[in-house]
Amino acid sequence: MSIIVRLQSEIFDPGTETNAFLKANSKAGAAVTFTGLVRSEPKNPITSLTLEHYPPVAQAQLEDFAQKAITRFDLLKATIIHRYGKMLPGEPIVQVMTLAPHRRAAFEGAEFIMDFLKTGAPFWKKETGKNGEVWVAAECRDDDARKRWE
Amino acid sequence: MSIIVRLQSEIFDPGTETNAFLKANSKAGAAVTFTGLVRSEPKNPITSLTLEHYPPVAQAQLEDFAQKAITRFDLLKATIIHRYGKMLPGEPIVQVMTLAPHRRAAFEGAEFIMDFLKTGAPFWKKETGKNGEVWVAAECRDDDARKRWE
Amino acid sequence: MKILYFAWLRERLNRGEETVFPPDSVKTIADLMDWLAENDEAIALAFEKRDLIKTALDEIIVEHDTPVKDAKTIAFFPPMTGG
Amino acid sequence: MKILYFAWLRERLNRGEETVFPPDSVKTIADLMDWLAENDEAIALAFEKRDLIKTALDEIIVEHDTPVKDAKTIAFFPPMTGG
Repeated sequence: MSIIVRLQSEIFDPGTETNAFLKANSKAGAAVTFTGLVRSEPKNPITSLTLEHYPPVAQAQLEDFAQKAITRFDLLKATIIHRYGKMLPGEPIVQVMTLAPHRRAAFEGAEFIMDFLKTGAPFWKKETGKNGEVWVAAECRDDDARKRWE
Repeated sequence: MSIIVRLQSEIFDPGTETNAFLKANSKAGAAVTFTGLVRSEPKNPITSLTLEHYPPVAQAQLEDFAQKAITRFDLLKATIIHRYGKMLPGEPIVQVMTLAPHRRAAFEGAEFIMDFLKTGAPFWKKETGKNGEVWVAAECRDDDARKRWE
Repeated sequence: MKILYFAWLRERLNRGEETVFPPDSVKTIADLMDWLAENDEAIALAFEKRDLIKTALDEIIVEHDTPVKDAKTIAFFPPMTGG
Repeated sequence: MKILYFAWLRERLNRGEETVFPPDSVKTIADLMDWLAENDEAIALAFEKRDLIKTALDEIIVEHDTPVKDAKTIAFFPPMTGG
């Protein structure tokens, strides 16, 4: 199976996931791992981030993005791990991994998946900080990022 | 210290390196790990790959590329691990890691470093296979990849 | 027909799920939104900026002009902010 | 002046390092390559396609037109194939 999509509330270990993904494939020359982390900037610190999601649609959309990336960039495999529920600053939210014969495909495949995932899969972020709970607004630059693949 | 460049003959563990790199930085929202692997394709299998290098110049060039990436893409940090000597199919050759507030910078920083590293740092690959030992020829597409950042 | 609400829509409406029985005049998702808004002031307010409301019909993300005939579940949610 | 050879240059010439004493007429790396080639058939052959030979002067990668005055170490090597 060349695609794995996992939605989970539990924290995951980025390095362990990377090593599991890299397991022997002699045609592979390039692997890219993208890890998205809960950010808490000094000028706007947060105490936690909560992700709500729509499970069946999130799963289907991520599988679709992974499949499109594999076809378009000729990847050997792709894995997406996405958390939901409550998480703390510094913790991983998402990890996207791609494996390809050459580096350009691995980089592009991972970026493609991330660009679609940001605005195309039903997840919603809520930050908890000194101003209480705030739903994170969608960003135009994320729509633009997605459009560059059209 | 925001830049680490390590040249070593010993094998390294990609996941352990990723986790060490990800160690708490609350401004970080995005981390990219690129791992280059020894490829052995069925139609042209190799038994080993040997990398020769020019140590002081390789170290200086990689530090320069990492510094340029940090400045250009506003990265929080960058690490490059590059092996030399003999390695086997499936083993990691190189790992480039970048950390940034947002994903685009982390992706671009890692690609930038890899594109420069391929043709701009004094390493030379020799493949050992059924045809004996063959020095790997430089590829035009690697020069092109480097030029796109100019 | 089951209606799902997510994120700030769910919070504002104080419910994540409800079952409704729209009249035959409701042909599309846009019609359904109009009809829901007519009958509930909180929904009317939440749906004010229509292009900020995304929808899924039977677990497929679709546009507002999609027919709702035979649909089992319609979900309403704000723009997605994954990753 | 110390000369270093890497990769297939080193293998073909059967040495990774040598010390040479070029005459004053050798002003640039290109001159040095001409002079080395004059005195060694293997080098002449290895240096035949000049643009395939890269060089470093005192551990800095430079072009062939760089002056060699006061240089301690000149390295010759094929196009790099890292990563």
